[in-house]
Amino acid sequence: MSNTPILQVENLSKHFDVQTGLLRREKKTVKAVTGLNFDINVGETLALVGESGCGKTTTTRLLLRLQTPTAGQVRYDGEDIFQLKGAALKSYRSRVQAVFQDPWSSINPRVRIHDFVSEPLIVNEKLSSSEVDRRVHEALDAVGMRPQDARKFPHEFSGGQRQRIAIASAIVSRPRLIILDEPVSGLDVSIRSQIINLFKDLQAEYGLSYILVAHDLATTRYLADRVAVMYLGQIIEQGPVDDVFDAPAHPYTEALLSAALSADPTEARTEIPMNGEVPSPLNPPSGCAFHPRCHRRLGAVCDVKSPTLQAYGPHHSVSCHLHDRQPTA
Amino acid sequence: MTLSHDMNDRGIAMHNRISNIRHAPKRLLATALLAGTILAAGGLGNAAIAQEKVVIAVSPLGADSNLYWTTTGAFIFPSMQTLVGNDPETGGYDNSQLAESWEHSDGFKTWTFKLHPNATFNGDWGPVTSADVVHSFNLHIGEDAKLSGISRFREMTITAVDDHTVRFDLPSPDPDFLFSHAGRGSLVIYSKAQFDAEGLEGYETAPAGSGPFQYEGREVGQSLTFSTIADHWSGVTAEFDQIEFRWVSEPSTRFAMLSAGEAHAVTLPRDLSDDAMEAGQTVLSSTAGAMQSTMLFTGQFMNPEAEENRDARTYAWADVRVREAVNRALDRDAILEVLYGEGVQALPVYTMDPRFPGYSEEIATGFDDAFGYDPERAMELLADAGYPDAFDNAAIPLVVTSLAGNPEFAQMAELVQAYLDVVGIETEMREQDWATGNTAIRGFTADFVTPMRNAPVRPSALGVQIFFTKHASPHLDVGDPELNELGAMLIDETDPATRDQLLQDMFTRIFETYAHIPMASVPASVAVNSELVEGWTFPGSTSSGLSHYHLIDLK
Amino acid sequence: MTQSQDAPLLEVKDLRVEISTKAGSFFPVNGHSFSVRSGETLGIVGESGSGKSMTAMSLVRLLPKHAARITQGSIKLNGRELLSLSEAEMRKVRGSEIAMILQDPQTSLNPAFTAGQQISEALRLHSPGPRSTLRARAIDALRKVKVAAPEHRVDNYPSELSGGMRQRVVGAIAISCEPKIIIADEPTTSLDVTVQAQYLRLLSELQQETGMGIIFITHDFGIVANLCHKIVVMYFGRIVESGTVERIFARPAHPYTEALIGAVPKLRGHKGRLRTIEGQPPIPTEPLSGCPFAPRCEKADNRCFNELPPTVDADGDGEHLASCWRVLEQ
Amino acid sequence: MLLYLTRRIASSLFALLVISVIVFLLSHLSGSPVDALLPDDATQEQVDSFIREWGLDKPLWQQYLTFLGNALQGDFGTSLKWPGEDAMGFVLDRMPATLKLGGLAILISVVIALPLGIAAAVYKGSPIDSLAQVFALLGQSMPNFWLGIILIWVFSVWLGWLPTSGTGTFAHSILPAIAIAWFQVSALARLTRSSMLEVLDAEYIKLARVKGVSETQVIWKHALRNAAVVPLTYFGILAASILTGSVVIETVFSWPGMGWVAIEAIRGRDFPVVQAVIIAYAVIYMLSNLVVDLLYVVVDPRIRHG
Amino acid sequence: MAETSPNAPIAPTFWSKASDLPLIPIGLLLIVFIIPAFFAQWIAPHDPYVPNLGARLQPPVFFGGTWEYALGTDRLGRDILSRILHGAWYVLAVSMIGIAVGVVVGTTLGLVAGYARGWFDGLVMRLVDISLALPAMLLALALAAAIGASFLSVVVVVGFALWAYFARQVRAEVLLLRNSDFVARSQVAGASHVRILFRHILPNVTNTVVVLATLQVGIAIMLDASLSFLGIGIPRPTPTWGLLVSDGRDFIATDWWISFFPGLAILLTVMSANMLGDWLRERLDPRQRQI
Repeated sequence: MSNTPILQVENLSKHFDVQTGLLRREKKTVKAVTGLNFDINVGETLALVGESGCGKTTTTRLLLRLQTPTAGQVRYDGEDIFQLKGAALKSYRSRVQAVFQDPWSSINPRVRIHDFVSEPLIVNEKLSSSEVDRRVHEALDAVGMRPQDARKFPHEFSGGQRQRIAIASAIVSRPRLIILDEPVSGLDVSIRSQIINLFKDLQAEYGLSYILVAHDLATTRYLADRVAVMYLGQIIEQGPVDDVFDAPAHPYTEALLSAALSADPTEARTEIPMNGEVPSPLNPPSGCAFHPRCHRRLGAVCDVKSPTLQAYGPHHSVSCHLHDRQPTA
Repeated sequence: MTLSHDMNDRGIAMHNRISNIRHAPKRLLATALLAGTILAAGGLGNAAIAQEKVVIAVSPLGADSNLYWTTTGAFIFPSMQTLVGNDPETGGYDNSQLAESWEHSDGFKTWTFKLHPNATFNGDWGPVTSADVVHSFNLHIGEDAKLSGISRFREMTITAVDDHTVRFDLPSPDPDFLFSHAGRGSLVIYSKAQFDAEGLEGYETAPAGSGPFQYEGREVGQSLTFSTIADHWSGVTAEFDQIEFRWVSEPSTRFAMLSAGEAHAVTLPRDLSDDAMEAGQTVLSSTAGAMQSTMLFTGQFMNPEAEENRDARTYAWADVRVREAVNRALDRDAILEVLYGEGVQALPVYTMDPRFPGYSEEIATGFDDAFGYDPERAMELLADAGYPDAFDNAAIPLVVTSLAGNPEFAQMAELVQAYLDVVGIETEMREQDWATGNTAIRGFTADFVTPMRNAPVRPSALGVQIFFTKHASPHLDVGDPELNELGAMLIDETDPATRDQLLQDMFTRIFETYAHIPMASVPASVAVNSELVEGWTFPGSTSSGLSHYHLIDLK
Repeated sequence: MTQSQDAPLLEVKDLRVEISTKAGSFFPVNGHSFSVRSGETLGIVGESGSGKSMTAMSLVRLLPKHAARITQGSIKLNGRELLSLSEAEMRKVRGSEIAMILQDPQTSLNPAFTAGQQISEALRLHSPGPRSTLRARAIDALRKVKVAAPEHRVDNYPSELSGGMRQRVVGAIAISCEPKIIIADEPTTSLDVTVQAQYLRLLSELQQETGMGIIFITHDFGIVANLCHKIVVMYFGRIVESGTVERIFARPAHPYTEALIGAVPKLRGHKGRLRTIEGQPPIPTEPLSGCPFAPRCEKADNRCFNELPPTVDADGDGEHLASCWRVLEQ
Repeated sequence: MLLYLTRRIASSLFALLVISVIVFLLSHLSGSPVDALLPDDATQEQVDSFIREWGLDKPLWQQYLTFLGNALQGDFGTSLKWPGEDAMGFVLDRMPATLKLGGLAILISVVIALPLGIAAAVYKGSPIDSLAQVFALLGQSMPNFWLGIILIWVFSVWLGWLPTSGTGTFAHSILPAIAIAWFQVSALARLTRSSMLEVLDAEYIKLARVKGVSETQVIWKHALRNAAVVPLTYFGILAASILTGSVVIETVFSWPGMGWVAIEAIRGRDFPVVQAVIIAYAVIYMLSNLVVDLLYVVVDPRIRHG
Repeated sequence: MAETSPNAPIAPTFWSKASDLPLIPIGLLLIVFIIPAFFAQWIAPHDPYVPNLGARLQPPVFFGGTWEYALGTDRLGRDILSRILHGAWYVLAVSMIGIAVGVVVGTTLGLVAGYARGWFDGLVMRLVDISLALPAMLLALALAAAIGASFLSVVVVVGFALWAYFARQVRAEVLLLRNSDFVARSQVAGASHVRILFRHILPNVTNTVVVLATLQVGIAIMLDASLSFLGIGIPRPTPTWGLLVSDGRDFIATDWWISFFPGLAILLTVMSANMLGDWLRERLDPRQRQI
């Protein structure tokens, strides 16, 4: 694992204006994500975990430049991606790719596999058609599909095969970073393990970096090197996956892990009960956003003051008043 | 003249001012409640009709008003009267209406009418006097008048000589003046007393007339009802209590009404008349020819120097050989049999009629020789003229006016096209409504062959001027200097024999130059329910063909 | 885990469902036998298309009309044969004796009616009462599934509720008539882990209170391991292995079960390469001889391809059955 | 909700404005009213004064503004064909007849189409379904004037049950309403069927059955409530179709409603009435769509609370 | 977990496809519509335009007529069968061109409106409202009165009457599609708006458009017939079916065959087109619900 970041996210925020009320007169702001800071290094996998509505998806859409941020920057090779134009943008587009959750909806049913897989090449690079063919075959081969599959249409494949095809399209332009948005949660157990293995193999072979968005913690543990736990649009804990999973610092991470069911009947499980549900991002709680559900609530400080992300261990940071006075190691 | 109105004349005018408007919002609200209201509106109606009410279904007419002068003059209410009447048997003028007698000066410029002394208005509006005639005359030349033939009225003056005598002074001789009192666009006599008491609103609500029927009311767009007057001043009385006119535009619906016994009499296209007869109904024809039918070449095509429509010289029919070929190519007997069936008569020259001056026996007997079906002759003529190569505009547009609701016009055009096709004359159908056609004619850009009706049959002198010279209608003339010259002489000529000769000369000129495509003289016909109606004598002297309703003879 | 020892609440024997399509007919449920006791949770595990849901629907006799029908077998609830009941009688069973929780809380509530209306509808059908009582009982049911402020929620439309809340409402509908058996068809798939955990805990608590039997249909081994007492593993319309959770996780007898368990990522322990199962399940309408898993089985031999394996007692005590030639050999 | 309504009304008004431009321009594309309304032997003075009177000599945009200004006050001028009649008043006067016919047609459509569509969906693939489909297809493939004439012959002439044409009693409206409704029945039945099929596949229908709800209740309570949304969407189009249908059918049955006015006015080049009638049609359409929008809210709580 | 995805039709084998073909409507369409449209001049027994006044109003064979005029003759003695056969071409042309106008205009506007949203979307939807609010029949009347009835005016009216349906439907689909994962994926890949619209979204609405177009055949033919009824259809002597039915309507009670057989031709064609449309709809897009 190299320490050169390929993507640096600085203070990234995205807020949406929503009109509510009887006459839609009241304007409210949904803070989808606020003040995100993280890096992704070459060959590394960073996982974003959290419940639905925590801002994972918005983050990926920002990184993919499908949306523009309210504030903050995303630097790719030192340049803010939201300022990229022309050739530089094309370069970013072909170097950063994505794989989505639903293998049924992420492939255009009307397009042949060849055309689907080759699209990132066609729109970003000027290659001869034979070169494109070669690259498509190479990519299909890498994901375990046959070259003759390129002539077929998506409906001729099963879900697992479609996900392989989606991955082929993501790697065809030889990207450096792939954003994996719940890439296995729509797959059957036996297929899921194949795809997880495939991701690991591709990473090893091409030195890819991944940003993984997942709600399945076990999958995250298998794929990720580092993990960022998000709650209501903010990162509340970040660190190496084993550290975080073995010794979660934030009560939310703790509760999240305790809720996950292990596929081992012998393993003892102590579930930490969380009160209620995730609050609406329209009306986020004051102070620490997690305080109404927190089982380790300290008192008034949690209700009033929002904690900041601070170092907790080596490469491990957390945003919680519990650890306010702890010295940085 | 009247391209528009003649084409559109199959029915009767109507109008309603009854206070529907006031109730509209309330009714709107009520109907918005839809279903409930509708269901509450009434049980199943009784389809059978009361015996004492005669129902006549005809197609709707152009303008629709109780104020006759604001319409084009196609329908005179049976409650209203004019000065002069028509004899039901012959169609000739008689004194069955308000004038007991009339006379004219030698030069046909002064006409004096004596009213029936006992004539009275219905509904207690008093006797009919010359004051009523003057009053009505003034209404007829008013700003809102849209009557056909209005310009003739506007040029004359009227004087009430005494209570029962009126005199008209005309700027130019008019031997056919009676037509203005017993034909299209006649002077209809309204009650001055009613006007003085109620104003126009009185007319709009219930115009008092002097006819054998009294205005009862109307449903706009649907019907118009009159009741019979038991002791009419003229002594005529219908044998039924009421008469209702129903406006029904679909012929098949009218046929259905007749068959279902909902209507005593309906007007039908020719083919449906046949069907009605087959189904056991009776078809009654007018006693005299009610309508002349033709196809006219438009444009001032007979004058190569014409300034008005320079394009006319390039029309194929500017060549007399083409015109003759067109006429020769048509098998009139076959066409007329299809279009009009029985009772139809050959028409050598459109607007020429045995009832009126100018009729030429010579032309009539020579018609077959000159216009008889002879496709070989037609083709020779065309070859001689170098048709079609020698013509820039070889194709002849044939106008069809389905929109105006003249079913036989479409067929006429289709048949003519088929016959012309046989001899090699190119045609194209042009679906064009009469207003568009009229605009073209008025603008001297008319470039088509159009079907035309003359109904009721006008006096020849009037008709020939309207359709062939520039004097009565400056647009529809054929552009022939000779015809225009003859027409100019006719205007001032008062000697009957000379007039007759001038007219004969004009008809001969039209005939010899093949200036149009004459078709037929046709009686008006009406289908009656044979179980309800015994007979009905009417002369076919009005635009709609129907009149003399008091003569309907029920079973 | 409480496990009652009396006679089975629900006993299914040799159940077979046939589906007819234009391409041919096949058996998505093929010779199923299993039983559920009161207070017991049976997990039915399998991948997509293995026939799990079809099994669930056949238990309440709500198979798609025309296309599918039960051709043989027996379903006994408390000793009463369900397959011989009339449709009207069966309707009384549904909801009151056997309830169901469906997969997707987004779509399994009728958007046109409030939560309360949908709960009280079930109540009214099986134990009618005046409107006010029904409402009170609906609120009760919501309280039982731990919905906060049930007296407000009862008047909410599904669109006004969160996913977890909706699934609780579905749960409330299911338990409102105090059924003996609840069939839960992947009820937590679309829920967040935390919500899922709460929901499963709720189900366990309700089970302990009422002693109902639960049939839990899932593909998630985490749920099976934590919630179920017994498991039935399905592959291609057949039960390939059944037994207690402990035994199956400890010593899977069928290669398919073994591979499946190996393919699941774990939360603890070694993070090596996951096991995979290569290939695809067979096409249902195509003729097949031998073990349906044979083409994907690492241990298959000639006999596996040619002869359908019998169901054998893997541990010799009748508590662990598997359908595999290799088990027979051992 | 209120905002939603305001916006709907605003956009309808905009639509009406555009329609008014179209209507105005169309009238001025065609032959001059001079030729339609003045006698053929009218003098030039008459023609000139007519042109002045009707403002035909002014530039087009000025004519339009005058037209719009008057139209906003409900003044579309005086009818040319029905002398003395206020154009809009005349049209409004005919409106109840059309609404009555349209209302009955809608009622017939709904009363026949809904059960038919539901039956076809519930018994999909059965003879009932086939029958409903054939019935629906028949309706969609028969020109309505043809159907109208056939109805007249069968029910009025041969059977003698109902009057052939005209207005008066409720009986008069039955045949024309059926002739208009027939096409709608088929369209609505097909729509109901497909929407019902979709709803019947939904999970909540499954859940209702699992609850032990009887099939009748499942269909009429659970399914229909949701399936009704789609046919409701169609109501706007239904209104438009019924208006369009009434143009032809009113002619066949001599029903003096707006359709009849429209045809007579266009044939007679009665521009004020033509303009009034088209605007009136458009307003009815917009209003019916607004009503549909409101009905939505009643049927679908998602919108009420969304 | 989705056991089967709605987007995933089971790949049909050749035979299941072939046996599924709706042979009856296709056959009917061919016999009544397509073959006559292209080959009328060879298969029609008589000239459709030339009157034969000696053979007026002949009844059809089996109803007292002869095989010479199998479906009877009209008032001018023209062979009904030949007129129907020749009319097919015009009906085909009007419905196809009219629908093509509707498809091109409607699809383009719907596509751009749904994708671009914003003011353009608002404008297009208002235009749709306007188009639906103006009864096509009235517009046709006004148009015919204004510029005369012609083949062109009929096509314009048919196109005008239909485009809004396409625009509405296409827009609705595009709204869904533009948020789909595969569009997001193309955006990630860097595809331009034009490429996304035409390579990705357009192919996915073609099913809808095709199905809708098939179902609109009926509406187009009906409209043509109604226009002929009002006398503003394609001008004579062109024997469009609408004109034939319209011309024969007076004789339904007596010489019924004049309008019955053209009516039957319309009925069979529209019915077949609708059946084909239904089949396509079930085949191509089970979710689509359109009239």
